[in-house]
Amino acid sequence: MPPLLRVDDLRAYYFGFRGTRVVKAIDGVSFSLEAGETFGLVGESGCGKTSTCHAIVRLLPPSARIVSGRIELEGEDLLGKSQTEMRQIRGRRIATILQDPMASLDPLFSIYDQVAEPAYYHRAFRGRRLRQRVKELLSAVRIPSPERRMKDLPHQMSGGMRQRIVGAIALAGGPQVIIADEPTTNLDVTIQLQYLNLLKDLQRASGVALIFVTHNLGIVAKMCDKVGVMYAGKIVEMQSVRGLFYNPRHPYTRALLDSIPKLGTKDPLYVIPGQPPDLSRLPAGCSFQPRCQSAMERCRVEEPSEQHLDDAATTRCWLPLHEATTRG
Amino acid sequence: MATILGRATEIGGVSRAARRSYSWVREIPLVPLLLVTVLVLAAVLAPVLAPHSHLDPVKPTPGQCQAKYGMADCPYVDNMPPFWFSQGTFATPLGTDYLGRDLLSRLMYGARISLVVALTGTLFAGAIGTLLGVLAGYMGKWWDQIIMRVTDAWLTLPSLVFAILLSSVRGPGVWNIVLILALVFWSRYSRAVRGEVLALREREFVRLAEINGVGKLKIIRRHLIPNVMNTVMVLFSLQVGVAVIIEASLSFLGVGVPPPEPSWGLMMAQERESLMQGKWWLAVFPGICITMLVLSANMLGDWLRVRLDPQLRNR
Amino acid sequence: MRKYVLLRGFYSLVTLWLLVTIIFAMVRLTGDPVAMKGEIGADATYLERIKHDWGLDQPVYWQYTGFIGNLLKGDFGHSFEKSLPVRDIYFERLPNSLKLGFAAFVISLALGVPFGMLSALKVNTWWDNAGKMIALLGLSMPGFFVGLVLIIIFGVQLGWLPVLGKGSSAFVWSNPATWAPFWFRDWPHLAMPAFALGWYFSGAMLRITRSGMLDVLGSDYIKLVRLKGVPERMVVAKHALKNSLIPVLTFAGLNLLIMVNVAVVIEVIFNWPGVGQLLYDGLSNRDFPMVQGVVLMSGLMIVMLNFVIDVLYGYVDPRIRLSR
Amino acid sequence: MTRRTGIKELLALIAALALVAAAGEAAAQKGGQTPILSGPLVKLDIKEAQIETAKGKPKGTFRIAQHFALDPGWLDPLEHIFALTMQTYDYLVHDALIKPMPQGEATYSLAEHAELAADFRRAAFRLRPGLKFHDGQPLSTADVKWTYENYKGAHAKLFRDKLEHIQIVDDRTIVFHFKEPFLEFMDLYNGAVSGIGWIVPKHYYEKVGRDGFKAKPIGAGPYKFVSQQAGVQMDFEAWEEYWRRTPAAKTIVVKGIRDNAARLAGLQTGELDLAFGMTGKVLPQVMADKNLRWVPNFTSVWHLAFPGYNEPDSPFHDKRVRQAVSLAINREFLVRQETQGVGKVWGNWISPENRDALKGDGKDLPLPEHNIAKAKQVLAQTKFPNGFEFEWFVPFVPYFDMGERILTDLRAVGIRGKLQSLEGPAFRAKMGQGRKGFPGNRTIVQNIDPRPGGAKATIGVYAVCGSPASIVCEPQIEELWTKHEASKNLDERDRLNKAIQKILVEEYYMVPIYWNPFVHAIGPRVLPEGKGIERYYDTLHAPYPWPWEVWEVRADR
Repeated sequence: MPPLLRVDDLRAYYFGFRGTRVVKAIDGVSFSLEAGETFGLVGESGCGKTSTCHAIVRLLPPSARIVSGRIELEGEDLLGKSQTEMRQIRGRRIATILQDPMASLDPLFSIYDQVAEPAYYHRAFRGRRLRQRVKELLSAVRIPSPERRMKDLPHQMSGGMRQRIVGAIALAGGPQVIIADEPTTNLDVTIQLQYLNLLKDLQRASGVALIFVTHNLGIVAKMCDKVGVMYAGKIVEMQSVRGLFYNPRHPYTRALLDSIPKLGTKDPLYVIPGQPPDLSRLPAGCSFQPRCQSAMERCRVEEPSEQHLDDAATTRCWLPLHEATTRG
Repeated sequence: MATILGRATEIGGVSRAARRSYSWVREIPLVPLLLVTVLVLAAVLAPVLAPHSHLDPVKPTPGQCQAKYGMADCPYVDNMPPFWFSQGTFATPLGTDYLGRDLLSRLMYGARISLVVALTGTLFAGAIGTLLGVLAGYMGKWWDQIIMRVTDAWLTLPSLVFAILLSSVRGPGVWNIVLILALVFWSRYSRAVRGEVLALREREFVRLAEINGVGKLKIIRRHLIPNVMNTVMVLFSLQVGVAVIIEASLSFLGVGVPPPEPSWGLMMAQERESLMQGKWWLAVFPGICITMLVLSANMLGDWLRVRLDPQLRNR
Repeated sequence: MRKYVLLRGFYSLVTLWLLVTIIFAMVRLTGDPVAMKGEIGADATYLERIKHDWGLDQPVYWQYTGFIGNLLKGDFGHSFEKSLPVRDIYFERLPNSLKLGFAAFVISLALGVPFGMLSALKVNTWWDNAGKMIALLGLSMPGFFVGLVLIIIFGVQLGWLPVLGKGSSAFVWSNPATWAPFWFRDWPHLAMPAFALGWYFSGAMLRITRSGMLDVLGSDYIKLVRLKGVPERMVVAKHALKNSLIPVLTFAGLNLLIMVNVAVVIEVIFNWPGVGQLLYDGLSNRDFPMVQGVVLMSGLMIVMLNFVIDVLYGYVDPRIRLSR
Repeated sequence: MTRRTGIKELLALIAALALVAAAGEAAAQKGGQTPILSGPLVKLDIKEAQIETAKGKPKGTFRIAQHFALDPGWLDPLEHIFALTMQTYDYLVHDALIKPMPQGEATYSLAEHAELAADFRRAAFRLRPGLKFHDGQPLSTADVKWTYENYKGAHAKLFRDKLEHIQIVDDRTIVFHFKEPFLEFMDLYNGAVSGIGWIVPKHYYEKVGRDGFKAKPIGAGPYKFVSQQAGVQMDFEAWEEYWRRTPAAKTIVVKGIRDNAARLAGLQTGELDLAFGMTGKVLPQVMADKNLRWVPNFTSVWHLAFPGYNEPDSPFHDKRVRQAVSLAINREFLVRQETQGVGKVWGNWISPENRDALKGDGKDLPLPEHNIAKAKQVLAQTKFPNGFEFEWFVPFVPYFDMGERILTDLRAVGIRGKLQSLEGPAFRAKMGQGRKGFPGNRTIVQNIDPRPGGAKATIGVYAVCGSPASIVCEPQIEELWTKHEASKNLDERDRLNKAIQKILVEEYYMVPIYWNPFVHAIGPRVLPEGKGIERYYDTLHAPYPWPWEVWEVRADR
């Protein structure tokens, strides 16, 4: 039985400036996802999280190309599919929630139109049934008096409501996987929590798998089963949430954890030194090495390979290996 | 939002620093740059390069007089065709006009007028408009109300009509057209700049300067004007083309540059009849010159717009 | 919202008043129309009489208040040059201008919008470059150049199209029988001026469609529509088109007004009896009431359109209300 | 040259206007007309109208291109302007008591008989029987009276001031009584000069008012007004009941097209049948086109004037500078280029069509010379041995090309300036103010004036200190002019007049260039085909081919 979704050594590059510049936005990403599972994807802005999301549904901008790798949904190869076939997968089997609730609804169409679309195209719902379905979905995301509100236009709703509608749209096609790309970044903190709870509830009810992209480790702790930490287009560390917080393996993960403000201490906040890397001019060796406090000679020359550690954790760092050899 | 490139980086996540480090020189569109260079060189070096006077007829050879008029001697030979016609000569490569003046030389001197008029006119318009826009946006209140209402009224006046009107106040002349262009086009800058300043006013560095008691004039000079320059430059590059066309149209309608000074629009107007006689080159070459200049200005403007300010693409 | 509408309405009135005042002052700087009406050698009493007839013997402030007063009554005054009420002449010309304007408008849309969309959908391809080139060429060729070349090719050389005026069909306000046929006759007369005028504006339309379309296509909501698995043609035809047409239409509305009211050069070249030529005649004859009337009418239309746009936008997007 | 033959008739008219002390000659009036006035009369030379019997139905559409925007005001004789253009429209819709016709500068039209008392204090007319306006109402002496009393156009003040009262004898007979001798009455009352003789229907004008009349005029002329688009087009339809003859063309359409190239294009595409002012660059095209015919239609003489020359700071103050200007102009070549050799180099600035003008072909005044070497030599003696820069060269509108040609000729001797291409009205306005219209005293004007009323009228406008349009103001001329005005002796007047003309040319106050052909181009639809169109140009002193009712065109298909 293959995993629900498997991404294997995915590479996608942007070819900017008439092909003279290559930006390696995704550079060998692998992970897998089981039904009902929540996979968190964490990293700084611009590390390739969003590109990964778009690559999975094959909706990268025209200047980007998937160079190599595999994406499998229940064993089917998505990269081999035509755009028409992909369309049957988007919204129907893999749904997506975007960052900005204010911007992700078409301002000129009613809520009803927009929520109904996936059900219309993928589930062939029509007429009264479609209406019923939309009403159910809106109730599911806790929109009060859905019958009345679904005639409204997006600008008549608040931010939190809109994001819940986006959630309803994601559910409308009855997907197996929902990719949520920083769904709460633009929401107030109180509404964030409500929304996360809602997502959790919905996931529990429908058994859908969730890819949760965020830069907020707090949310990761609340939402996810498994976490991948991305840096410069690569997943530098992947393990369970518990493992990540208690036993981070990659110096970058550690740095991220250190930079979370902690209650009760007066220590100055930890800041990762240096700048996020320029993806078109990555340093030799490990991409993180210029900012890494434990960088060694080897890091500057050789790019770390994926290290499979115990408890199913993986990392791309020479450090565990080095520790093992020095200790041993 | 975003150019194609912008969208790519947004999703793919190229850092700002990375974007800035690209060599922008390589991205300048070559063709328009080349065209503009040629025209500018022709204009600047006209006295050196032009084969003949742009105001006096080319002295004909007796043979030409005999062939054209059956006269032994004549002051000039009009309407010589370009060199590729059988009667054409290389002495006047593009032929001569109705007064026997060399077309090529007149085109080169015409480039001077078009460029000088369009550039200085647009420059003055930009200066006035920017200043008023900054004042309106930053000083607010009555300044804003008065300046913006006048700007609105000004924008309602169609530019060419306004220009014709002004030209009948001022009479013909190169510098009068510069003045006219400045008076007509400042309003486009003040509108855009004001919007920009409204946003800038709320930014931290301006707030900070205000809190620290920096004078208003200094804030305008040090913080606001430098920050609206992108917008102004983009508008400038796009307005230059319009200015060239307005100058040509005014000259075409006979209220622009006074003859015998050669302006492209005027040359076209003067040779309208020749066009009907099949001497197309007399009107078509100046037309092509205008088109080339405006086209290059527009292309450079487009490029600059993408580079400097994606927000302005709709203007 | 009501306060906003009232404020915008007030601003529009102020703009109009300023426009009227600017134009009133400006035409009076252009010269003495009386001297222009009188022939060389006309005697002084004759000139005095004309001056009195035209009310120019009164002090300027009195002329101004009279002018404003008459405007409020809907009276634009008497044309100096054409000896008839400005209003009558203007409305006699208006249908011609509307005909030319609409035709040019349709051409500008027919050229600009599809090519603009194509150009945006096939960004950075051959289509895109061709589209951009058409747009830039349209913007870069002065109308009189295009007009002359058209006349030469289709009028004089090929002899396919008439080059003068609008043809024999006329729109007569007092005769409803002429109302409908006017729009459907004499299209050959219309072809060249409409094309010359339309091409210039099609450049602008193409640009605005392309950038509007690009903005929309790059927006999150289109991304979401695609992520829903909606077929691509529906993405374009339903969501992208509708959204990108809003700026296109507001801009097109303005263009239409410009084409109707101030197509001066094209109307002069093709001898089209429209409002633009009226304005040009008025300017060259220092026909104050005529210039004032025509500019005011075009200003009125533009201000009204802007007012409607402002109000609609303000209704759709509350943020605009604050920023303008 | 059909136009030339008429000059003799003109001379006859002068003679007619002379006082003839012939007390008993009133009875000698021909045609069995019973006299209206008692006492001695002036012998008037007014030609009989030529009434043509019906020549069948009017047919065809005749399309005329006016070379500037049309003014509905032209349709109202009561507001007649000082320009010949207006008669074009008078001749269509209206009719005058007497007016210029091919038969003579004064020809009976609505009137069949006129008398002028020898003391010039009474004038009488008898109208033709059975006259009507287009609406069928009769045209009576009441309309003549009303027109006179309500006339506001050119010379209106003069007519009003001189008038004592108007006596309506009966429906067809009217007598004007003047307070003092009104010598020019018959000249000015002629339809050529003012609008007062063109009769307006009282009943209709009073009903529709000034605006209404301009919007839709009614008259007694050969063509009924149909419709107009102000400034652009006027449509007229033949009025078959016109007393003189049935108009030949069924419809006349007049369009205002100011662009030469557009008029030519219109002729070539068959959208026009007659276009005015086709010299310059379009002329070779007109001549080369087998479908088109052209008529030279000589009008007046191009000349240069130097407004402000008499101020000492003007470069043209020095006679030698003006002489150099004249010497620098290559008139032969200019005529060749501008008019394809049709124009005539001429030595006087006043049109030879004027009965009292000196001939500029070498007879009375020498042909002007072109001599650059001499021009430079003359200039070398002045303050500007190497030439100078003046300010504006202002050509008559729209002869800008010609202006630039002359300007280029002047450059050859180092006299440089810029061309000011004004609009027609602006040019008129400047000229109307004389030298005050050209501040700075550094301007050359290139002018032409086809003015009726003889050389003295032209001199009286430009070369007399008192005229508002005065450009030349010289004590020497002023003295002669005062004598001229005071003189009652025709010979003396003629001598003084010619002396002034001589001074103006010899002192280079006016620099004549050439006698201008105001070429009309005619399309293929105008009959007769081929040769013979000159017959439309028989009316004297007319830049336009009046009357219109004789123009025949092919029937519309």
